[in-house]
Amino acid sequence: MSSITFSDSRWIARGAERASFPRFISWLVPWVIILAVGVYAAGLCLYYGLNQTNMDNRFAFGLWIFLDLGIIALGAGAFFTGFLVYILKRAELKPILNTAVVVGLICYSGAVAILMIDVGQPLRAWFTFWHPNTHSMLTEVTFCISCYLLVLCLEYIPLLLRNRQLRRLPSFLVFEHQLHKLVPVLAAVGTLLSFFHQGSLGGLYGVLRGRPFAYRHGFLIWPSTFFLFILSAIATGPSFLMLVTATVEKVTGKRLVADKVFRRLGLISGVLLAVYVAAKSIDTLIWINITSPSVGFAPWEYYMHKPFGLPILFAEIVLFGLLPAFLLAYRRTASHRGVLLSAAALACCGVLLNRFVLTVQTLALPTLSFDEFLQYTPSWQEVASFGGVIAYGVIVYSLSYRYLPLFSAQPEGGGKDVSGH
Amino acid sequence: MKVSRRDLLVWSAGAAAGLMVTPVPWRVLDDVSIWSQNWPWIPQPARGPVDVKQSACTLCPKGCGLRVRVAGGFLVGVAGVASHPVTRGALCPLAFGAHQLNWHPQRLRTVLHRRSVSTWNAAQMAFTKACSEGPVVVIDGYPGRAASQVLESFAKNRRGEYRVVLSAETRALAPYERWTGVPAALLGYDVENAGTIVSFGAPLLDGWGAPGHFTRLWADRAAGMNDPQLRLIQVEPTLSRTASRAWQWVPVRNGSEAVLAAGIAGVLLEEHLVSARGPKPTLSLTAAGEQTGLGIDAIRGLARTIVARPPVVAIANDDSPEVAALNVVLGAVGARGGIVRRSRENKSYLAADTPISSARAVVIDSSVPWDFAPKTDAEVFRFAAWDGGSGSADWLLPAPGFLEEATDVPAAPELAVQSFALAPALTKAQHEVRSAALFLSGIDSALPTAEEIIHARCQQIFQSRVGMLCSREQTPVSRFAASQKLEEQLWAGAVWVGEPVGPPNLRCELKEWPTPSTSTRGEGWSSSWTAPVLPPLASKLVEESGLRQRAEGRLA
Amino acid sequence: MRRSLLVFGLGVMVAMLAGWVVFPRALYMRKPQPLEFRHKTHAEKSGLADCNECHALRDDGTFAGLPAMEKCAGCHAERIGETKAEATLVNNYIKQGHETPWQVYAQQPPNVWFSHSIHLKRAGLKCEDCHANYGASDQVKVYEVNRISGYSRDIWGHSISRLHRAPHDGMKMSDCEDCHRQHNADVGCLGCHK
Amino acid sequence: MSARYGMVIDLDRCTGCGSCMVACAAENNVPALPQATTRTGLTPMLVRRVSNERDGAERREVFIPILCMHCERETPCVSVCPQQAVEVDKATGIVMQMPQRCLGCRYCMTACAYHARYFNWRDPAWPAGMEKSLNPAVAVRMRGVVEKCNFCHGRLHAAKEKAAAASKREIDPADYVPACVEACPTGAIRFGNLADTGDPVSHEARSPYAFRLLARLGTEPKVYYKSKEAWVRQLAESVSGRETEASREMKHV
Repeated sequence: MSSITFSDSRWIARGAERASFPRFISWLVPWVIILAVGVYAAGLCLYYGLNQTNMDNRFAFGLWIFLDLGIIALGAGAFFTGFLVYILKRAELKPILNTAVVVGLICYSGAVAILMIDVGQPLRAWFTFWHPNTHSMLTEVTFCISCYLLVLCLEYIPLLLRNRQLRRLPSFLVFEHQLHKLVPVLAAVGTLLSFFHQGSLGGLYGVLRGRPFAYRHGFLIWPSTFFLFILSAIATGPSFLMLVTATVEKVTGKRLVADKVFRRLGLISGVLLAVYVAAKSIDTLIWINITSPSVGFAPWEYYMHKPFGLPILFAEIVLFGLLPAFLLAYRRTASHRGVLLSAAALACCGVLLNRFVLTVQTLALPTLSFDEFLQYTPSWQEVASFGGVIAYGVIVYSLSYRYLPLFSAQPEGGGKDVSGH
Repeated sequence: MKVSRRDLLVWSAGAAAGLMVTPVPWRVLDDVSIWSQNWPWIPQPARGPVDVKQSACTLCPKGCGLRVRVAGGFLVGVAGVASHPVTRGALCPLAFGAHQLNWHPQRLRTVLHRRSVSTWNAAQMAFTKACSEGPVVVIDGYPGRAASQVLESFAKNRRGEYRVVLSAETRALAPYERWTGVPAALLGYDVENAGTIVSFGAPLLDGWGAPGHFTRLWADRAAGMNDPQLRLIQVEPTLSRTASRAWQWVPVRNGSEAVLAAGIAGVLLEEHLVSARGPKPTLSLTAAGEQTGLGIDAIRGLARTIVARPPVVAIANDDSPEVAALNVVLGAVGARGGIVRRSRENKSYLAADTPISSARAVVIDSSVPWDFAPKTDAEVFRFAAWDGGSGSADWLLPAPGFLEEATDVPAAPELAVQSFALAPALTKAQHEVRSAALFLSGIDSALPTAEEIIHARCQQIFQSRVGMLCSREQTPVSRFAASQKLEEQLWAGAVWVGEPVGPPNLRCELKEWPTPSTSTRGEGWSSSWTAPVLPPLASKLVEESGLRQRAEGRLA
Repeated sequence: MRRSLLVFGLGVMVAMLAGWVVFPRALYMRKPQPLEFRHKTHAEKSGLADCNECHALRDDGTFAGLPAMEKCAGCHAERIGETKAEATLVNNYIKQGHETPWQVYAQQPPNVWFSHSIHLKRAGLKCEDCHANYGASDQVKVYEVNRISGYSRDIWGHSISRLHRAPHDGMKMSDCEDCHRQHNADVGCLGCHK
Repeated sequence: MSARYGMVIDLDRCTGCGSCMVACAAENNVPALPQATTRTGLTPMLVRRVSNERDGAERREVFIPILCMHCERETPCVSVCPQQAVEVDKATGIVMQMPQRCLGCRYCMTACAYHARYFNWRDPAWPAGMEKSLNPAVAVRMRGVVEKCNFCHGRLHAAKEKAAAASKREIDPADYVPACVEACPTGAIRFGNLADTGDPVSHEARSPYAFRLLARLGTEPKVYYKSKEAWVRQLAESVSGRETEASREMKHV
């Protein structure tokens, strides 16, 4: 054990070359600090209550809910890649599968952590499981997210067990192989769960009859936002994976994934994004012309308050929708790595903007004719815990990258055989 | 045999698995959330029976009827008395939080001498000493009570002065005292019979007179009606609560209310819109139209509207001779629906804000508005239940708080008839308190006690055989067999209401129009009644809703 | 492999022991009652057989709960009998004018509103239906308080698993609900919560 | 048998004194915290001051008491609560908020169009000794839960108990009057059973001058307002439904 303090080479996959241990530590330090501050801020909120935030009775949801919706949308790459690889048998995407799992795990665990701070009475949060209200979208979200988090852990374990040291324990190896047989099943289950909670996260707002800006008619029991959220999530998930991988490549200065994988991801992302934009546009038209007027709200009302003017709607649909969709799908543009990545970035911004609008603008807008338009700026505690989650993500990913064979396609020591195929 | 690390791992795995099928995790989870529902640091109300008792509010000189919930000797809720002949179940917003006032952080709990802790004995000695050196001035904020009589006779016995801080409503009646000779404290407005009320800045719907007296009248006869039986015209520079709800709002330039009164009077006389002969204002109509910013036609129109529905009465916010003169022109003085005399007795008061000369001691009763500070070099003994912070008194003496002492309740300042009620004490102070009256009778044993005086009042009412005793049902005083019964019913919350004084009610002599008055409230303290502190729940009206603003001891 | 199974099983055993035997004892703290009180004696000797004699309803329908001191003083103004409890009652409480600080077994938390009048007069329940036949007991039973939640043990009931409980064992919300469901008397949350 | 309690608030009679707000807070043991602001305060009953946006003698103002509207149909806050801390009581139609069940996710607050729900941002506290003045009929809530108007359920309890003590099935309507109704000095707030056509309140609710805020959302609120002034009745609509400077200029855009 003590050897770790000098070098952790025993833990790194054979042959895979990694930065020196001190260098790695120096990379971690700033993130650890951010995480520490975040944990402190979260502690304040848990100990003194939510008066530590700048939320109020009108702005009952704030930065944190936006964060939850955002990272869960971006984490969608996890289940979607699993779905593509194991259900649709797209073997070429295998290389990024592990990354997908880690990213997914990070996003979902981060989201759940933030949710636990965000509720006023975390000690009673389990009531949702004991006295669930089956009509509530939030119940659906809670159940699915917690189950899916479990699935992700199960998917993460075999990866974890492939660490060089852990593999030394024979029973673990057995366990890992058993688990690995499970993975396709897990992927299937994960897909199902994810479809539902991505959707119900959208439903969360679509059902708000009292907030005509968010309220949508729907099919069956689900408002249209339910389906829009699924679409936008699976459309941007791959893009986010691309970004993550690219960033890792930048940081480590290594080629980890072949360009064709990138282009494939881009294509998927682009096509889906196009579909999403189409759906979103139709939905918007229906909402402007039917849904909103039917409850007595003329659509122009929503856009008469700066900064939430029509440009935002435009940006959402064209700048962050149509444009990246084209760039990602069109082979000429997609063949440029730079273009591809910036398009992916645009797509991710798009989904974030969409979540932002739905969480913040919905609450900022007046409903009663004598309400005022409200604004809210998060307190440092909110921002810090937000940063904490990001830092947590970076740290977990860095550790995983260093000690686990994330990119089985890598020409790294035993990469192939480790993957068990 | 040797235990390996692996064994430990397996063992704890087993233990963990086993624990899951024991109550431990589940009971802990359950009990912890139950704990979060009963956090020990969250105060919870006491268990036990709740009694409902009747009393009267003594926070200000309006004396609204109270229905108070009492649990374990503590006040736990306040409501109005629907059967109350004057307030008819209404209270001011502050009263609904008054039961918490006795626990207010600013509650005065010990005797303070120049802001440092002292004792009652020290205060008593200091006061006797000061009295021996020279005359004493006793200042009362709530005249007409039994306690007031104790204060007054003490001052008389010492050849001192008994002075009174009159409420804004009473001060607005001061001009008529000058012209009729009847004390302002015995005058009132016969609003019940008015057809049109022109308010010159008086907050008729916002704390003027007894809450619920005028507001309820307005709600029943004026609210929301296109052609109401009672026309409320509000003359005020800003859109106050009253102005916003009035039948008509007349936005005049700041401070030009008196001018408008003159202007209207001018039109009335010039166009012979009134039968009564009154003094002609010196001011020209053009000048009035200019200074008020309304213009001539508006004033003419206003004058015609006013007389369209008699009887008419003008109500000023404070001592304003012009508005009073307008009433003379309108013939509202001593007339039905106008300014009437409440009682035949004749009792006038020395206003508190005339400078005090050559007194050695000044006693200020706890009923005196906190922001009243007499200009004097005498030693000031200020009684107060709550410490309003600033204030120049040498001695601060803790007085009984809300419903901590029994007292009687005379008529509210604006009433057209006499009324009398009793306010029993419903709770005990948690520290040693003394009212000014008790303190003084401790020094001058010859003084009558408040109990004796109240007893005498009841006797007097019983013997007069005048008026009604109003509780759930109304009983003429003449029906009572014994004064005892009457007094019992009064202690139980019944209210005695007298009869209107028949004509000739008032005779008013006014030859020429009063010379334009400068602002009448010069003494540097606010005109309306102010409490030293507001109930904590007032924050609902101010900080938590923005409905009103805080202005020391008052709601603006 | 067999060895690990053995070790695993050992772990399970220990956990079971801790969870089912040690934990229930550790969870509750015993609090002594201030006095030795015999319902039986009062019922038989003093003709207070009817619960209402001491645990009465007030005129407004509210339940008085444990009798106030003056009720006891009615008979115990001076010592009757020679027991130590008698002495403490008379000297420490009645003479001093203090209420006896009883620990109330069936005490519900402040957020619960329970109307005895409704259950007695409208639903026609008997005291024993909820409080068992405690009125006939011959001594005060030990009062146990939950260290975490601060509730009396009678609320959860004495069976830690709540699986096969004696009748009247437990006064949790779920117990109220069961009874209400059986008599389809659904009252909603604020029907019973303050 | 099953009542539908509701209110009719005559805005023409309201002088905006705020007695209802204080009486409500006192009845329901709502704390007055020094740190509370207009955005973080607890005002289950809230009087808002609204003008017709005109100037000079033209200007009119009205005071609008806002409380939980106890929506009857598709009650937004009920369907969203993940753990059944909110429910519409079958017997009374009251929308009940259950603080001890609430986990403080505040989803119901985002669902309410009237902003009539309030979150306990901090633990309630009173100056030393003042806890003795709390109303025994209502439990104090703790930090981290949502609360709102329950139509003074403490008073409903008392009424039920009184009825039971007299072995009566139905409560006497005179025994069940919410604090704000009792407190209103002008009798502007009327409370009654909308399901009972004989009840004066249900009669008033059907008056041509009666209206409900944002009725077009289709949630059937049970709190009605009443005014003879047209511009006041227009306030019921959303901004676009109401003729204001803002709306006029926006329509030109």
